[in-house]
This record gives sequence, C-alpha cells and structure tokens, in this order.
Amino acid sequence: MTALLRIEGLQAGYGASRVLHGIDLTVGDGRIVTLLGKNGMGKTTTLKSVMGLVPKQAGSVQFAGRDTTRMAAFETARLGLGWVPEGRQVFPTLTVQENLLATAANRHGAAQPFTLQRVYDFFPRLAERAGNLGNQLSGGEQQMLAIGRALMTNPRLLILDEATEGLAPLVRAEIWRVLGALRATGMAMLVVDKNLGALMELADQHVVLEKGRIVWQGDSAALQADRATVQGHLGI
Amino acid sequence: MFPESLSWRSPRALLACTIFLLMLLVPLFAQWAGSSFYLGFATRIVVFAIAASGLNLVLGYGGMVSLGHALYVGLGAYVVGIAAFHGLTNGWAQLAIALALAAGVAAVTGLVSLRTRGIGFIMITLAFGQMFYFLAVSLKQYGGDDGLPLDTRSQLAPLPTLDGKVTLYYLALAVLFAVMLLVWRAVHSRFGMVLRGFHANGRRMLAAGHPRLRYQLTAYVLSALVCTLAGVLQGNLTAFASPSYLSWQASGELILIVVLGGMGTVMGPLVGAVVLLVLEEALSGWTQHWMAILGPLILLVALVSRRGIWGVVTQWEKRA
Amino acid sequence: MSTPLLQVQGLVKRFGGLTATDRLELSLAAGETHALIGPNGAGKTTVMGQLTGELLPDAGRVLYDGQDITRWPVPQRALAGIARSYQITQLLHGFSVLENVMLVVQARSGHSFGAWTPVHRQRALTAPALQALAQAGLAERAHDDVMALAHGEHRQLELAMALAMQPRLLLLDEPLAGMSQGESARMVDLLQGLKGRYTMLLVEHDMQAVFSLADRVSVLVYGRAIACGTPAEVQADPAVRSAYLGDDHG
Amino acid sequence: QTPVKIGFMAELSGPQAALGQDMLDAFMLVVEQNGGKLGDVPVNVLRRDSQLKPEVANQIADELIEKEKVPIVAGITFSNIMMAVSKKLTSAGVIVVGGNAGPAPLAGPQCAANLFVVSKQNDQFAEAMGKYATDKGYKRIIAMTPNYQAGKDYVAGFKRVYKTPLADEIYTPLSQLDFSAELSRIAADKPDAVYAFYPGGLGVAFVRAYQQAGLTSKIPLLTVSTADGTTLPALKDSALGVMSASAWGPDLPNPANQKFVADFEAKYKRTPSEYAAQSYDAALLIDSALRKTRGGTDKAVLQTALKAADFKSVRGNFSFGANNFPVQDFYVFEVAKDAKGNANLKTVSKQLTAHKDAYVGDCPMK
Amino acid sequence: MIWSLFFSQLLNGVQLGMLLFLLSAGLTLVFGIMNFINLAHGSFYMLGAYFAAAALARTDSFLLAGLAGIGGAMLLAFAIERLALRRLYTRDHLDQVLATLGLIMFFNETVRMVWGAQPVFTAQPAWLNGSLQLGDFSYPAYRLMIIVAGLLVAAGIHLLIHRTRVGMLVRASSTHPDTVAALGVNARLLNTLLFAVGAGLAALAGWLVGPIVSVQSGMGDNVLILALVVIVIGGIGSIRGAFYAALLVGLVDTMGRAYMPQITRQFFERSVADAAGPALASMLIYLFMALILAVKPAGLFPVRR
Ligand SMILES: Nc1ncnc2c1ncn2[C@@H]1O[C@H](COP(=O)(O)OP(=O)(O)OP(=O)(O)O)[C@@H](O)[C@H]1O
Ligand SMILES: Nc1ncnc2c1ncn2[C@@H]1O[C@H](COP(=O)(O)OP(=O)(O)OP(=O)(O)O)[C@@H](O)[C@H]1O
Ligand SMILES: [Mg+2]
Ligand SMILES: [Mg+2]
Repeated sequence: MTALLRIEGLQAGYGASRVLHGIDLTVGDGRIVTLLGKNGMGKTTTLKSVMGLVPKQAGSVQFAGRDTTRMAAFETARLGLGWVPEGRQVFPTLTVQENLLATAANRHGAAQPFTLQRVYDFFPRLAERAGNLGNQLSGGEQQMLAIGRALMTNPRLLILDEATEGLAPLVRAEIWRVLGALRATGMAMLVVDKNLGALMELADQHVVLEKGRIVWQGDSAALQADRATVQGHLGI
Repeated sequence: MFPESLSWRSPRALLACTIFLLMLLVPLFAQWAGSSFYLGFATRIVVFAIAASGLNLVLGYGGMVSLGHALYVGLGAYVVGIAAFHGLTNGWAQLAIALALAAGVAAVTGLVSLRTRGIGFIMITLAFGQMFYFLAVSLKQYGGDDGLPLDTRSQLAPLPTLDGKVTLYYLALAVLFAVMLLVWRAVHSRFGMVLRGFHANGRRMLAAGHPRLRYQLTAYVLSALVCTLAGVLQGNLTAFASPSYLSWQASGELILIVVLGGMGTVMGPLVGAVVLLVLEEALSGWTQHWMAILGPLILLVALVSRRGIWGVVTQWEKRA
Repeated sequence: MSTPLLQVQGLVKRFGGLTATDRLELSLAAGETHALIGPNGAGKTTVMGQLTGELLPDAGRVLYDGQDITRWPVPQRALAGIARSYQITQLLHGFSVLENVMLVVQARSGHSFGAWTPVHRQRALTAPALQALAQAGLAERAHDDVMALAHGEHRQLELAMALAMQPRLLLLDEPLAGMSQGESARMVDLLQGLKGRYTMLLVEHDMQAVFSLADRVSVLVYGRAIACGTPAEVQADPAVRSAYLGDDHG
Repeated sequence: QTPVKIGFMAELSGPQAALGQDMLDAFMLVVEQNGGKLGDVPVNVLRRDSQLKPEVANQIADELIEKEKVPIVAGITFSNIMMAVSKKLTSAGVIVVGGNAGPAPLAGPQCAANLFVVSKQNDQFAEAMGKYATDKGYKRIIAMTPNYQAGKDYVAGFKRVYKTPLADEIYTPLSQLDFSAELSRIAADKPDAVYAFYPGGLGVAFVRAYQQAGLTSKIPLLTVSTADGTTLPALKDSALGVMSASAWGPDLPNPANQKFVADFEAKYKRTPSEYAAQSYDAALLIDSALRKTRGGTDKAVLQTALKAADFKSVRGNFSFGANNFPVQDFYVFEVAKDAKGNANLKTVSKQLTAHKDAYVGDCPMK
Repeated sequence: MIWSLFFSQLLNGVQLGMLLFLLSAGLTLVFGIMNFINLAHGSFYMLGAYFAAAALARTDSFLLAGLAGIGGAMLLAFAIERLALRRLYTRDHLDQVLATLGLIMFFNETVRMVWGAQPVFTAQPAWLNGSLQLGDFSYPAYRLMIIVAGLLVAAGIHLLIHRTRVGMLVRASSTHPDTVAALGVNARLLNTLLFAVGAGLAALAGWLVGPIVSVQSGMGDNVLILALVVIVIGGIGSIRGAFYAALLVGLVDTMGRAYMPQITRQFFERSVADAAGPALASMLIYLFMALILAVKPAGLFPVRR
C-alpha cells in the first residue's frame, strides 16, 4: 500500500501565533484517516495548511509523490485533493447546479468521473434544489452541496472538515451512507468529525490532536480498547 | 491607529519638537534668504496641516473617510471673502459666522452621511462636497467660477493686521499647534477613546452601550470646524476665495496629506503637508513634469508603509 | 416563583432560506444559570444576537424584567444590564487589555464628551476595570496589547468585559471554545464562582461543563427547542441523544 | 548688462492648453528673432503654467513678485486668472501686459496705470458680432457659452449691440465637453442663428458636436474665439461656414501681419491664432518700450513708453485708450478653404472701426 | 415638437449612461470582487483614448484604433497589477487610494510628456458621420453606435458573468476566494485577468468618446467620480446595479442640463435663474446619490454576501 499523503513535522499557525507543533501522519491509497480533538486543537489548521491555505512554518507535505510544501492552494488541489471546508462555504450567489459546475474537473482521467448526474444520484435532495441559490439551502443541503462540489473535482483524496456538523440525525446518516459508498469506490479520505461512533465504522486509522500535537493514534480496534483515554483527550 | 505614547524622551517626541522649532524659525530663514516668498509658502503648508489635522480626527482616529472636507475649507474662505465684500472686515465676527455656518452644515450633512459606512460614506461626503462646489460656482455676484478677490484681510484686533506676512504665519502656526494639542489630548480622553473604539470594533462598542451616532457626529462636526479655521486662514493668505477650494480634488489632496504623513497620528498631517508641498515645490521648480516623479513616490510609500511616513518613524522606533 | 428576568416568546428569525430561530420559547428566572445547547448552526448564537439586539427577530417578543425590549437598540439593552461575551471574540485591537475593559466601564459611567483629561488618569475608570480583570484572572496582563494574548486569554478578556458592565443578565457564547483543558477547567471554576450572582445564559459544546454548571438546559435543533429540563432529564431524553449528544454518548 | 526678467504666465496644461501655448510660442518668436533680446536688451522669460487654477496662479504671482522680483508679467489667457492675480501684481508695482484676457472690471473702475491689455476688452469681439447679427437682421438668436465670467461678458457685449432680446441663453459648466443635451434643445427650437463662445478644446468639441448634430447647414453659427487657429487644425472641414468675429485674421493685408503669419508658420508648422497675434503684439509692444527706456525698468518711465504703443501691430491701426485697453478695428470672418485647400478664416467685412470699449468711461484715469 | 425634443434628450441620456456603464462595469467588478478601490481606473479610460488616437493617426482605421486602445490598456493593467497593485488587495482601502492616486498623477503627466499639453483630436469614422432621421428628429449616427456598443457590452458581460464557467468562478471568488482556490482554481490569475478586463472596458469607453470630446491629460479624473457615483448607487459589485445606475445617472444628468434652466426660470427671475440653473443641473446627480444612499445605504442592488 503506497502513501498518498505524507505529512512530516508540520508546524503552522496564524501570523505570530503557532497552532501546530509538529504533526506527522500518512494517508495510504484508498485509506480513511480521521483527525479527532476538541475545538481549537488544530484540526482545521492541519487540513488548511495541507491545502496551502495556511502558511507552513516548518515540516513538509507530499501528495502522490509530489512535494506540495511550497505549492499554492490551487496547485495542491489540482493534484487531486477534494476540499470540503468547515462551515460549508457554499457559494451563496450561485445556484446549486452552478456551485457544482463552477469548479468541476477531471484532471486525472478518473475511470467513471463524477458528473452532475452521479452527484444527484448520491444526493437526490440537491436535484430537487438544483435551481436554488446556495444561501437558500438548509444547513444540511449546504453540507451535501459542499461534498458534491468536492466530488465534482474528481479527487483522489477527499478532505472533510466537520462534514456532519449541525446536521439533523437523518441527514447525518445520509452523509455517512454516502461516505461509505465512496469508500467502496476506493476513495481515500482525511476526515475531521466529532461523531466517534460513525467514524469508527468508517475509518481505518484515527489520530487525536491536542493543542497542535498528536497525543494518540491507532486503528478502530485500538480506539475501542483505549476508549477512556481518547474520550479524555476529546474532553467528553 | 496607535496614538503616540505620552513619553517625552522618545525619539519621536524629540523629532516632533525639532520640527516645531524649525517651523518657529521659518521667518528668520525667509529674512536671511531675503524673500518673503518662502514665508507665504510656509504659511500655505501650515494651513494645509491644520485642515489635514481636522480631517485626521475623523479619518485617522474615527475611521470615517470623508472625501468632502474641502467643503469646509472653502466655506471658511468664502465667509471671509463675502463678509469683506459687504464691508464686514472684523475677523472675529467673520470667524463666528464661519464656525456657526460650518457647524450647521456639518451637523446636517453628517447626520445623513453617517447612515452609511465605508465606501458609501466616502461617496456621500463627496456628494455634499460637490453640491457646495457647484453652489459656489453659481454665486454670480461673488464671482462664480472666477472666484472672489479679497481686498481687505480680516481685522483681528488686538492682533496686528494680517497683511503682515509674519503675523499671518505665526497666527496660522499658533492655530496649528493649538489644534494638534487638542487632537493629542482628545484622542486619549474619554471622547477620543470611544471614537477610536468604534473604529476598532463598532459591534463591541455598541454591545458595551456606547451610542455610535452621538460620538461620530460630534467628531465630524469638530473636524469640520477645524477645517473651517484653515479655510479662514486660506482666504486671508491668498486674498481670494475660489470654487476650486471646494473641489473634490482639494478634498482628495487633504486625504493624500493625512495618509502620506500617517493617519491616526498627531504629527502625521503636519509631516504629510510639509513633505507633499515641499516635494511639489521642489520638483515643479526642477522639471515641468514633476508629477511623473511624485506619483511613483507616493505609490512607493503606499506599498512599503502601512501608516504613512510618521508610521515608518514609529515602526523604526519600536524596533530600536 | 418571581416573574422571570428574561422571557422569550415565539421568537422567529430567518436568514434567506433557512429558519435560524423557529418559534422559540425560553424563560430564565433571576439568578438561574441556563444552558443552551445544540449542534452547530442550530441557532444558538442567533438567539444571543436577538437578545442583545444585534439581530432583529422576524416575529415574537423578548421580555426583560417585565419590559418588552424586542425593538430596543443595542446600547440601550446593554445599559439596562444585558451583557454578552462573543463566540468569535470581539475585542478592540490596537488597545491595551485595560483600555478594552475601561471602554466598557466608561459606557456604564454615563456619556461624557470630556476631550481633555487622559482616561488613564481617571481612577473612576481604571479601578473598576482592574477589578473586573482581576475577577477574570487577567490582572497581570492589564497593560499588554490585546493582540499579544493567547486564545484562551481572549476568552477571559471577553468575560472580563462582560463583567465590567455589571450586568444582571450575562450571555456567554461558547466561553470554552478553543480552550485547552487546563484553561477550560479554570474558566469553569470561574463561572462556578459567578453562579447565582448573575442570571446566565450559557451556550457551550463542552457537555461536562454544561452539566456541571447549568440549573436547567434547553436543547436547540434547527432553531427549535426540542427539550428543556434539568441536566439529568435532558441527558436522558432520547430525542436529545439522537439529535445532539449522539447515541454513543455516555 | 543683466537680462530683464519677464514673467510669462499662461495656461499650458489641460483642455485650454492650446491657447496658452500659442501665446507663448508667438511671444518667444519675437524674442528669438531678436536674438534673445527685446528693445536691444537681453530678456529672461520665466514661463509659468497657471493650470487654469486661481490659487496656483496666486502662488505663481507671489513667486514672481517676491522670489523673482520681475518688473513685467505678460501672458494671462483667461479672465478668471486675470481677476485672481491682476490686483496682487499691479499693487506690487509689477507692470502687467495682458495678452488675451480683458475682463470688464479691469477696463472700468479697477483699471490701473501699470495694467496694459494688448488684446481687447472681452466684450468687443462680441460687439462686432452683435453688429453683424443686426446687419443680417436675425430675429431669434440663442446664445451659448461656458458658465464663467468671460462667457457672461461675451453675451453681455453681444446684447449691447444686438438690441433684439435673445431667444435663450444657455450656460454650460466649464468642464463640460459633451453638448448633446443643449444642441438638441437648439435643434428643436430652430432659431435664426446661434451665437457661441467656446475657446480652445471646448471649441473643437462644440463646433464638431454642432456639425455632427447636422446644424451647421441649417442654423448659422456666429462665434467669437471659437473657430480660430487653435481649433481649425483639428476641426478641419467640419467648421466650414462658421462665422467668427475678431480683431485679427491671417489674411489681414498689412505687411507686419504677412511677416508674422509667414514666420509663425515657418517656425511652428501651423497657422497662428488670434491669441498668437495678440501675444506677438504684446512682445512687440514691450520691445518698443524697452528700446525707449534703453532697458530701464523704472516703473513710471516704462509705463509711459508702453502707453505710447509705438509699434507696428499685426492688427493694423492700434492705440491705447485712457484705460490702457486697445482702440482698434474689428472684423467678421468666415471659415472657408484657403489657397492650400485648408479650412481657414477669410475676411468677410470690417464691422467696427477705431472702436473703444464700453467701460473706458468708468475708468478714473484720463 | 416638445416630444421629439424630449425623445432626443432621452437618447442623449441613454448614450451618456452607456458610456458611464462601460466605465463603471470594470470598476465595480474590481471593487466588488477584489475589494480593491482602483482610482486609476479613470487613467485607463484616458490611456485607451490616447492609444486609440495614436493608432488612428497611423492606420486611419477606427477599428484598429479601438484594438490598440483596448489592448494597450489591458496589457498595461496586467503589468501594473502583477508588479504592484496585487500586493494591496489585502490592505487598508486608504493605502489603495494612496497608491492609485499616485498612479493617476503618473499617467496624467506621462501622457502630457508623450502627447503634449494640447488636446489630441480623433475623428469619427466616415461611415458613422451624419445623423439618422428618427421620426421628426435626427440623431447623430455615431452616438447611436455608442448606445448600441454599450448595450452589446452589457449583454456580453451579463452572459459572461451568468452563463459561463469563468463568470461562475468570478462570482464565487467574490464571496469565497479561498474555497475557490482550494477547489483547484487559480483565483490570483482570475483576479489579474479581471483587473485587465476592467481596464479594457474603461479603455473601450475612452476609445468611443475620443471623437466626441477632446482627448487630453486628466480627462479621466472627473469621469472617475461619475463612475464611482454610479457603482455606489448601483450597489458595489453588482453589474446589474451598475447598468441601471448608469442609465439613471445619465438620464438625470442630461435631463437636468436640458430642463433645469427652464424650470428654474419658472421660479426665479431670469438673471438668477441663468446662474442657478446650470449649477443645479450639475448638482443634480449628487443630490440624487445622496438621496439614494440616505434611503438605501447599500445602493439599489446590494450584492448578497
Ligand atoms: N484565522 C485565525 N487567526 C488566528 N487564530 C486562529 C485562526 N483560526 C483559528 N485560529 C486558532 O487556531 C487554533 C486552532 O484552530 P482550528 O480551527 O484548527 O481548531 P479546530 O481543531 O479545527 O477546532 P474546531 O473543532 O472548532 O474546528 C484555535 O486556537 C483558533 O483560535
Ligand atoms: N448573517 C447571517 N446570514 C445568513 N445566515 C446566517 C447568518 N448568521 C447565521 N446564519 C445561519 O443561521 C444558522 C444559525 O447560526 P448560529 O450561528 O446561530 O448557529 P449556532 O447554533 O451558534 O452554531 P455554533 O454552535 O456553530 O455556534 C446557521 O445555519 C448559520 O449559517
Ligand atoms: Mg475546525
Ligand atoms: Mg454560535
């Protein structure tokens, strides 16, 4: 199994304040890794600096064998990272359909690429709302749209930051079902979420952050066994 | 937006004092150079510095970018001109009329303008400025586009006549120092703190229970009055009142001076006025195409420094 | 029991498509500590906004101390004793920690256009400000610039500024968000100390803190209160477990 | 011998630059032909651009008076600039030799012994055109000028001679370069003729708009200082048929003029304008005076020397009235193809002879 | 008769409106999407006019002149954005104002150095000389062409913004630039291109007015203010807003100049009216803007954020 994404000694932060103090982690091809931790521990910052949205102060990031440490966000993304940002960030002044089409691409000649139709099959609700503006959607629909938008770039690694935050249980279940289906297609994922239960079913590997450092990692079995400590870290 | 610290021994304070001293000595220099032209020029700088200090109050500290403040400069000049035209040459009376008028105009226009924020505010202040510009143009009996020559300068008994260039200069300088002192004290006072607070984070200030309009309007009127003072001096300096004093370019020049010198600093407007006008004079004396040099210089300042020239001094001092 | 200090009746707030607050009913007795929990985007902050007046509701009423304050402007409510700490910290950058608090004190001490005496020489402002800072455990940072503070300290300052208003109703929006365990532990103790002295509406994702601090808990989902009761009741409520706490929560 | 300093203030930038440039060029033509001398004394001409801004002009005046200490200031294209600086200069004892602007107040009550205007009093071209309009028997005339003092003077002057009340008076902002709205009004109004004054760049925009609106053929366009040497090169044939009143035209048959036009065209490769002619005369006047005083710049002496107006004007008969404004003849020209096939001014008729301005009476000097 | 006059005034207003739209479109795009106040926008208008004039003098081809004017301005804009201005996107608006004021000075003076102080004149193409007979009044063909051009550009921009990928991205990055980048789009390049296009539109306007007004240094300054008025009235960042606002301003200004004098004469005696009329006419659009901002501080078509 080759490493798709390799992060080594990553340090990053905002201006003077440093948030990440040396993160090492690897995502194998077709594997699913989770980032866990309380609010403000640096999960989003990790993802953002991988994307190149937050400047890296030290360390290196490789994706698909390419060194992306110094790359601009759009260059990194073009290598095949699919970005589902925290807080949805759908484009409010574009319709659902435009949201999906605006950044669509198939840069790596995926065998059966995601098309509007396929995304609508995954999220029938979006098909119904195709003509609505982004900011007219409910929170849940916005979240689906954000995922669909990322899929339309036909990524090799899907990055989901709090993809199920603030969603009604049913919608949440829907999303987990979709992610399961994607996994079956061999899509690799780096997932940030608070919903341990679902993550343990979905993911192969778990990483717990605290104040910008990795304080625990292991597979779902290990997590099951070591649950108490982890929950301590997560402040539950 | 940091106001200068109150410490006296800081390099900045010393630099400021040197500048003041030099300004006090200008008449001597003019004497020595044997040409009162430099005196008139220095007076012009001081007048601009006064107006800019007024603008700085709202722009630098209050964060309200007004592109219409030349209106008050022009208003001051025209009151002097028109009053003299009708034989009223008592400077104190002219001053009273000018300030009262300016206060009225500022109160009304401010009330409307402060409904908007950001670029909206810039443009609506511009709009009012332009309205008064065209008003001045249409004052046929007062010269219209040709402007209004002033044949007797304001008589500010017991002060000696303003026809004496030295008198006019020192009067302007006194006003400038007074204004700068006021600004310096004001920005550290309760009033100034609130004003700057709304600049920093209006949402928090409201949540803390500060009414926005009351303070911002007061600041706006205050700055208008300062600019009117400058206008009265301007009228006496050029012995002329012209619509072009109210043009938007004039307002733009004021902003240019403030930002160039360093907005939200007491010294900024003075430094800006000195640098800009001296550069203009020097370059234009050297080549007819001086603007082609001044322009890039200004662009450069904008690129390298965030707080204008005085800001650079501050940064440098912080590092030192 | 006396008339509640705060009453929210049929409050509705829409943003374009979505209903952020949906016919919300809420009531706080004087001295009560009431927690408002719910998934992100449930509308908690929006509720806060409508209580402070930063957002105007599309329908419904807000009663404070018996008066209908639904249409009051923000400053008026603040002066009436409604103080708020922000989820996304709202501090005055470019000012020192002390100045931040002093500006709050100043608002309370009546408007003044005093444009001459420097505020730093006015004990009427500095004394209460320092006191509030001490209360929030920031006394020693008083003269630093706010930018220099750590994230947790920002939150402490938020609280200090709220306290400096000497409010009757204290609205705390995720005071623990992004705090390390140590910091949040300290903050929890601090809030424990305030408990009873102020009427508090607490929004927080940290369940430990919520259940240890709150007298009563309301659960918000899609802007609607799906449950309200003692921590124990709410924790037991299956709807809440499925909607927010999650079934795996224990 | 130390050169005599002469301040030359003109509008050398912006829409009106053409006028100032012509004045400067013509003035320098004389100076250079005399090998950098006027009246056999070397002169140092300090050229200054007033940018058509009173306060800038004001500062230039200060500089010329106090820093350069010049005895003579020449040039000054526009009336509003003249009004802004004349008092300052004259009361400082500087002799002003105006090359174009001749506002009414300076011809009347505010006239000064050391203020000479070589060109004309603003109203006079207008009076000439008023006479022409009267002779033609036009009944309904619309006047149209920029909204500034000179514009108003030109209308006043026209009305002084043309007694029939004007059908309408249109004043446009000085900065306005698009006249569609006004011309539509005129097209709809269908007057017998339109009387207009739009100097320099404005003139080009105006005449061209007038022609584009298809009015030139329908409604005669009577102009002053609009279709002239500064604008015809740009207007070309679009100005054919436009009438223009002035004291000077390139085809005036006096030898001084023929030399002037030939030299000017030779040196600058363009036909001179009336501004050039007036400024050329100003230079000749100063030349004559300095020759009399042998380069002496004593105010009183120089004044009398200037007042004598002892030079061959390109405008033929020339003398100063009591108010130091010229007494001269005025003509009406039509824009027509000249020998070389270029659109140029062609004399139609002499309207006024040895004409004094209307304000000389109000001038205390006798 | 009254009506035909009114009608042609209407056309005049529309024509002025179209010019204003061409100018404001670029300004509002750059401002709304990159949050950048480009006071030098008026300079590109001026440069477009000058380049076109120069090209016309060489080639005698109106269209080639337009090509030169627009192309030249766009290239220049591209370079300047790359070299300097992009560094200012994240900065205080006043820094941007300062910088672009500097640019204005520079360009005004440079053209003065290159082409001289005298206005440069450009002729309109022969095939657009003369005027069309519309009912009982005639209207210059060239001005009709300007109106048509304006409408075409408006339609073009509308299609570009609302029908194409680029348009979607432009709108998207106006609210969420980071997200757009994180989805694999070079938002920076997008900005540079957008800036250049804005300049190109200004240059287009400059090329078209060349034959009507005289091309001269500083011709962009007053026009810039009008353009700012338009985008503020229309709602910053809204092309639609800019279009309607431009039409409104054009009509208000023209109608004011056309009828204000007569109107004032109804109320004042002739001499006063002749002074007040033109002044009021010039004041009108500013009154108009002040009114609109006082009622709708965000403009007529505020962009949803
Ligand atoms: N734009 C910013 N500027 C300064 N500090 C920031 C910024 N964004 C986040 N931080 C700080 O960086 C730290 C980590 O933030 P981050 O968003 O990575 O946390 P997180 O683990 O994603 O938390 P959450 O679960 O709430 O998303 C926090 O202390 C936060 O306050
Ligand atoms: N100004 C606004 N315009 C449009 N939608 C908004 C606005 N403010 C909030 N919303 C939406 O209203 C909903 C409620 O927002 P709110 O901030 O109250 O949620 P919350 O419960 O505070 O979430 P969190 O736990 O993350 O703080 C969210 O879906 C948010 O996107
Ligand atoms: Mg996060
Ligand atoms: Mg919230």
